[in-house]
Amino acid sequence: MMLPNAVPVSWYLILSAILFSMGVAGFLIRRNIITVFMCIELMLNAVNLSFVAFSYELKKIDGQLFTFFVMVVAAAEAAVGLAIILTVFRHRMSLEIDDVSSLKN
Amino acid sequence: MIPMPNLDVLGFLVLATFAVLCGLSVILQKHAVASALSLVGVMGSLAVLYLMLGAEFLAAVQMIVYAGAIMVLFVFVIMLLNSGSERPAKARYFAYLVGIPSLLAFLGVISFFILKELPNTSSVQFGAFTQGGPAPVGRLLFTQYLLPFEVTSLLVLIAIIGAMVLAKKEID
Amino acid sequence: MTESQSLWLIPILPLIGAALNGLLGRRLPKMAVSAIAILSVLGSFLWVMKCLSALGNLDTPHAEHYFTWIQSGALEIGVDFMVDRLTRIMLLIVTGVGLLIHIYAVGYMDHEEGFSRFFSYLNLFMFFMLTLVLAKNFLLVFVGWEGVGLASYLLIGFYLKEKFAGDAGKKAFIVNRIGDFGFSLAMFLIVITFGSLDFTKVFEAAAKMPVEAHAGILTAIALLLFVGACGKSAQMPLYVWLPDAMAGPTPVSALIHAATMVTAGVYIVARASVIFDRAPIALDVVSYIGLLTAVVAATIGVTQYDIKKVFAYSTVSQLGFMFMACGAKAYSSGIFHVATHAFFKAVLFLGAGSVIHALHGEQDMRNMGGLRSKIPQTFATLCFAWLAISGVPGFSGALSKDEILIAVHGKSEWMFWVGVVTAGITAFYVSRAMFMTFFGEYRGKAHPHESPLSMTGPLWVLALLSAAGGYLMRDLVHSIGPETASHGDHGSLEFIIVAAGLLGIGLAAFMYLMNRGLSQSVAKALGPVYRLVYDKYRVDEFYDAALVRPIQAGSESVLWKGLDVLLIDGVVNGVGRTASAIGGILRRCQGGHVPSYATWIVLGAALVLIGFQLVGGGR
Amino acid sequence: MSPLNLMLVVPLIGFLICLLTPKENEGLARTIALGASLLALVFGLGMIGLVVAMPTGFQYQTDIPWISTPNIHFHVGVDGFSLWMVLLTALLTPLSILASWKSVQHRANLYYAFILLLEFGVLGVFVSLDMFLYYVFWEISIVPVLFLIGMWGTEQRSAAAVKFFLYTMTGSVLMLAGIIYLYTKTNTFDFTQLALLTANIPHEARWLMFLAFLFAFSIKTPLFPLHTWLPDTYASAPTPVTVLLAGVLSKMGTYSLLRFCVGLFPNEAKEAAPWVAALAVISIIYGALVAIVQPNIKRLVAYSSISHLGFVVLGIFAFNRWGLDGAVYQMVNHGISTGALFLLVWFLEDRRGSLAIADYGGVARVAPWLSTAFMVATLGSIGLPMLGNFVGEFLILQGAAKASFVWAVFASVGVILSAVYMLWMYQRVFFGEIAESIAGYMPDLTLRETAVILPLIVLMIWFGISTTGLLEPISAANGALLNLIEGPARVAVMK
Amino acid sequence: MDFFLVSLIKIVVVFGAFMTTLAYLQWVERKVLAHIQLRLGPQRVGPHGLLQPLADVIKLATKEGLIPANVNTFFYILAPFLAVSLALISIAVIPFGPEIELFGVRTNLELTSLNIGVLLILAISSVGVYGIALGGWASNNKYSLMGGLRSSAQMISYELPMTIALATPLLVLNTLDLRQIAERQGGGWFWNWTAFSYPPLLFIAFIVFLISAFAETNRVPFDLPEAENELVAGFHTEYSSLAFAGFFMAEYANMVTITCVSTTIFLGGWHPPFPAPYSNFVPTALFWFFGGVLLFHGLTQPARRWDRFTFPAFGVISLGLGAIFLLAATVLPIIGQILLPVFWFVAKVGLLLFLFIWVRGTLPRFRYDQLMRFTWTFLFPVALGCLLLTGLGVALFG
Repeated sequence: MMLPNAVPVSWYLILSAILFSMGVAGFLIRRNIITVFMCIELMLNAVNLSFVAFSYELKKIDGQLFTFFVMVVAAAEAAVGLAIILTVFRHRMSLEIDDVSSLKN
Repeated sequence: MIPMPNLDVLGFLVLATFAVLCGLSVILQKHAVASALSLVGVMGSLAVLYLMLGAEFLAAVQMIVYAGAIMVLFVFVIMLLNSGSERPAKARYFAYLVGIPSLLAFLGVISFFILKELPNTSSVQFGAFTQGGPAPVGRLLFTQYLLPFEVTSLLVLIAIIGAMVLAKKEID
Repeated sequence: MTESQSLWLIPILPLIGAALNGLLGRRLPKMAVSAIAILSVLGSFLWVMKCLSALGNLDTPHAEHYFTWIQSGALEIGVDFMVDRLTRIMLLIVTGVGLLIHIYAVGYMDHEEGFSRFFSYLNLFMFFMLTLVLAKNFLLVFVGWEGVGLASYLLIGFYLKEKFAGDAGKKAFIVNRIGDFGFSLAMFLIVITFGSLDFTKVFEAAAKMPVEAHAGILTAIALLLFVGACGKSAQMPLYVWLPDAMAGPTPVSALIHAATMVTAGVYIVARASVIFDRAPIALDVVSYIGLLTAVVAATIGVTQYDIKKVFAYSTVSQLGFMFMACGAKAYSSGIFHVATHAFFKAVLFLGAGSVIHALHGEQDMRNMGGLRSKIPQTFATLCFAWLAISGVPGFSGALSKDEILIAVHGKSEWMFWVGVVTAGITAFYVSRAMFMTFFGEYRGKAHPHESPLSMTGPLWVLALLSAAGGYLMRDLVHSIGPETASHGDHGSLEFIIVAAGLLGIGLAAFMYLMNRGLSQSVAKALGPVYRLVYDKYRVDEFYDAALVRPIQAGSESVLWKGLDVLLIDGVVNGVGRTASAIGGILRRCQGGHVPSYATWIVLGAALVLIGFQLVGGGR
Repeated sequence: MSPLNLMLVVPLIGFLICLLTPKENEGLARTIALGASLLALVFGLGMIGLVVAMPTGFQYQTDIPWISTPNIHFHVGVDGFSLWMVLLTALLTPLSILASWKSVQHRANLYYAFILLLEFGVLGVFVSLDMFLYYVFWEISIVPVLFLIGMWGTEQRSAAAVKFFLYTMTGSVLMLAGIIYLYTKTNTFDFTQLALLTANIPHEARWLMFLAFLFAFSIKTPLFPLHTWLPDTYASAPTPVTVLLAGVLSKMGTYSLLRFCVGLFPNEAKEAAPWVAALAVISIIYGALVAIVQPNIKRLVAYSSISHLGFVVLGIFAFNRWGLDGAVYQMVNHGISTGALFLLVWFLEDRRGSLAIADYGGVARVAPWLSTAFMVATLGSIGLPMLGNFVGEFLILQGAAKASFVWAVFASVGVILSAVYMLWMYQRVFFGEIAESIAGYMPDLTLRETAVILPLIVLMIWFGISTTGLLEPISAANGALLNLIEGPARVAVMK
Repeated sequence: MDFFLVSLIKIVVVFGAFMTTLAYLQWVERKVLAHIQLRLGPQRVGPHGLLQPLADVIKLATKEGLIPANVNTFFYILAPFLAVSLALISIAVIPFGPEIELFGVRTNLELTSLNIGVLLILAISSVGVYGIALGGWASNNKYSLMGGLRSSAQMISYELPMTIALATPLLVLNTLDLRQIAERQGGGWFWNWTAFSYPPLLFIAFIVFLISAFAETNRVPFDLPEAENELVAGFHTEYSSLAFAGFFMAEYANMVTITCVSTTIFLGGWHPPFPAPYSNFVPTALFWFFGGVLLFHGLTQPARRWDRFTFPAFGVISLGLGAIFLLAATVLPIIGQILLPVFWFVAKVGLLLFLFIWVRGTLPRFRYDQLMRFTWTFLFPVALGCLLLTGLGVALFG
């Protein structure tokens, strides 16, 4: 197997894109609210990776700080989101995203 | 003599493969706990990738906050609700027929973009970039990014209160 | 410039009285209330006397400036008072007659609910009326002008529980407002033309302008002022409120709707004589309207049975005479008639009030009769006024009426003759009222009793004045204005006028003393004409049908429910409905399913990226 | 801090405190609200001296950069025009709070908090000298009204609230567009600079901005075809809030018309004047005619407001000293007289629980002082001399007559009609037989109510007789405006 | 190649020592508990039951690994592995002694030197919950599930005061590198240790850390996840055989790790409590003292028959150890540089471990709500207060 001598940053970016797309795909096809939520986290992680990769590329740590903020906000989001899911579950006894469609009307 | 594989390359490939596999597992596993653990796997491999990219502090934070707090919360909630596997899906033609192809197109185009627009990115070597330690990050955080930092703390506070209010059982 | 006379005290004293009675009156005894009311007007009267004596013969007007009221740009309007010879007459009439009527009212209102409120309003009226006559600019006149309207509104509607009284008050105010509309437009034109509202400045400037042969700015001002005068002085076509205004207590009718307020129109025409003189077309209009009003009101007066209505139409008619005088440029004659009319009409109303008082509120003359012996003092005083209004020589009414008709003769022959006939009719219907009330036998049920001294006293004073007042005031009045033809020899004309009056009395005596049934048969013979006149020419009904109802119905069904609710709200809601209809179509894309939204987002993102690439990507 | 800033801050702090008070304890919230609003009034009164001495320029200015890109400042100040609007707001708010004293039980702390927020927003609108800041305050003032109507309103409150909101938002969106457009052309939001800079904007752009502003303010005022939100809103809002709506919020429209439409685009305003004046005249007559047939006291007064505000607009677009002076003077006095009227209507409503004229009758004999106060307010509203409105109406009509006599003629018809509807209503409510339903339920004014209504009546009489104290600074400010419009400074820039 | 070789040696040594420690820690615990309860504890296998751990291992390894019906097999098996491997990772960054030079190779007495060691430990400890939670959930047993839930909630909750208490000394030490942390506390008396600087702030932080550590390791009085009278055995109810051993080991490994961390961060790491020349002889003195006591005791007052032989044997070993340390302190510095720091380190860790056991023998268990209230309303604020005050102190005097 021929391995390259070094990994360019763009590979990291592509990895990020792949992970992001997988997150989106999960969002599209999954039906459990919690899983869908986790897919969002996956997307955030993918984006974080690209931030860090760019930080490396540019040799500036601002990108890492953005990642840091993303993480903190994700934590907040998870807390609130899970609380909402709990409430939803309490009211509907279901975690199926198809059952939660009050927006329809 | 077997040529010593470049650890940077090998590490990346292994971790990337692991991350992608875990990612696939996240979206394909029937059970939420499996997805959650797979997600932890993604996060772990990403944490190591961060290390390779010189973001030590972030790697640790990734583990502490993401894997150690957020995902534990997820697992906790999944267990609390004790939800079983997903029901067999109703046919979601729209999402499958439109969404997935669009997504693939999106991925293709963006990869193309990355390769086309960034042809000469620097190669990643472990230890080549050392500004990701706690000290530089902290310094920047408390000087240039102080306001966002404080705002974020406020956001977190609000989120805590919001989560408590939401999750509290209605007394009456 | 003479020294200050503190003219402001004249209106302020009644205002203080009004405030005291209005704020505290309910807690004060009646004695104190009447004392406050009468003393304030008495003080005002005495102050007028003092000022007038100090001011001498007023060769130049005496003016006082107190403070700037409104200043905007070049327009400065002060609170300025002025006394000239015209004001002098008005002051005397207003305070003098006002004082007497206040005294009278103490007796008349003795048993009424709202005693203090009544005197508060009455004093308030005095304040505004005195402001009106003392004012040195149009806007201040307007203050008094609206103010007396307000007082009139309040007093007409004084009997709160009577719906009719409230209606009448409202009607008076609104009709007056139509007049005020003219007045205020006139003011705007004056400001635009002369840049000021001050009498001195305006009239000085106006005096320099030529007489307008065709309608011009002065004509417009004059006509608009006259519209105001019509409203206030109850001229055609705005006279309809005055008969209704009789719903108020009788002293009010006497003071406001006979002696003082209604003559404000004449006052303002006389005041603005400089302008009217230069607007002959306006003068003609004034004459015609005056004449028409005199005739119409007189004819209506003939048919009425309500004693106060008769006198009310008589007032309208007499006001018509005053305007005829003004139309003939005989302003001083008009004012002269204002003065004499104030006396005798006050007596008529107060006497009528005394009769009503005696009969416990009965106003229909068909239920009276033979009261001559039962309330002799009232009868006696009323006789003075009767003779005065009928134009019997020796009484003041004759003096002023003669002057007017002679002046009219100088303007137009046919108007003179119509005027004479009207004077005859006047004599006729007043006599009719007298005969129906005091002669014959009593037809009512109540037990008449003579009124107290507080009522008869003022009656006697006014009765004497209606006899002699004309002679006392003739010179004062004639000092006002330009010399009129009245001083010439008009023996034959005077004879005709007196004869007409006597003829009227005689005819009335014939119909109501000698042949009782004759009036009925005449009425029957005239048939529909009589009905028409009896119904006051159905003017009220006409207004109701032509103005009030269309406006109401139009406002309600066309403007409000049609335009507002249907059209504008319809358009607004239609926009809303259109939006929601479009939304309804777009809604199909919004299944409420999060994944489908996500699909849209992904599709969009892919399309954007691809488009970006196609367009040229990045660089 | 200047008194102006303090005045702005006090209601805001009061708002926050009120929000935090427990909702069971309505006494605490209302005391705080009353205290805060009175404090604001005190600060407002403290500014009179300096502003009256120098009415033409902006006093008590504060100019702090807020957002750097785009260049938005916290720039506030008062001149001889806005001061009176500010004081009117500061006066009516405590009265409104005092009027709702015992009647608001449900979520009282929120109620009072919203009233204070409303005061904050309105004050901000009147003192902002930065267009963007002005817009922000404008929006702030809308939100509490929405809630006040939606939560404590009467008949069909949510529909009315939505209607109000949609109308006003339509206007403010256009306004925002205008403001942004203005910024793109001049690169500043600062009013004091804009007044000179607008002359450099291309003609068509100026027209567009002018129309956007005109439309927004016409809705707020409101002017004839855009007025239908007003009766619904006024009728549905809790009456003490209606006091503020009619007394103060409508002034936001007229104030802005004068300050921004005319102040920034004088040429366009002049060209458009006949059309706007025509609409104003239609408003006057239309409002009056519809008021005549209203069966509901509040709606009647609401329509009368349309009519009266038509006068103000007419005065503004008469484009001369008299008209402008009268318009501003009328704004103040209309605030007072309409405020007084709605307060009195509220007292009636509070007793009888109804607003239908037919439910009343003979009140004058049961409650003489209430009737007297109502009479004074009524007379003020119909423009009786010696009460404040007369002076304003007179000057407006005088100005209108100078601009075009026909306007004055038609507008004067409105004066007649005002007497018709007001007196008719007064007569039906206060005269006649005592309606059975009110015989036992109509106590006379209480001490608190007297304290609410007396200041307004005193002010009505005061401004009717002693006008110079108020009129001189207004006139001076308007003179400055007219100078700015026609004077050398602008002409120089235009070259 | 040196690097790899040295690392390999270190891994073998450390891993061996660590595993032995774990095995014997359990023996020690049983012994100590027994004596606290006036029993003798394991006695049968080997002298004083010294071979008991070996017997246990053999027993557990030969037992049948039961997998209950309807469980998620993958996770069921994954859970103990996860638990134990995560518990073992942390030890890699703990420094046992200073940098030494042996046979010309300079190396640190630790497996790996990481400049963010503290963060790594935090990271590992924060994911440590997965093993238990997963095991509880995968067992398909409601007791297990309850145990797993409790444990995740408890560990998330106590992680906060623990992290904050851990951050407090970092303010003073100004580094995240565990080696530097240890080095900066040395060279003097014990009051140079972090636990004793800024008195009493950091001592409070130390106590808070210890309490949280108890909770983090699910030890009494915080052993709610395995509370036997409520949940049978909590999350490992269904486990047996090696899987059970995994959980068991994980618990003790965590204990050791966390005591190592506290020693390093709060108690000066490998540094003796007073300066070097004298402290070098302390181990010898101690060993000789204990050796003497054992000898004397075993010979004169043997409690049982075998004690006559075993106690003197232990005494001789102890005397020998003392001699080795004497040699190391005097003539063989090449050994001394390793042995002496390790001795102090192990001594401190041992004391702390003894504390763990002691507490287990003494305190009753919390109720669940008390547990939660305790951390959120007491521990967390106290830790926060310590952090803030220390920060203030550092800002003012540091």
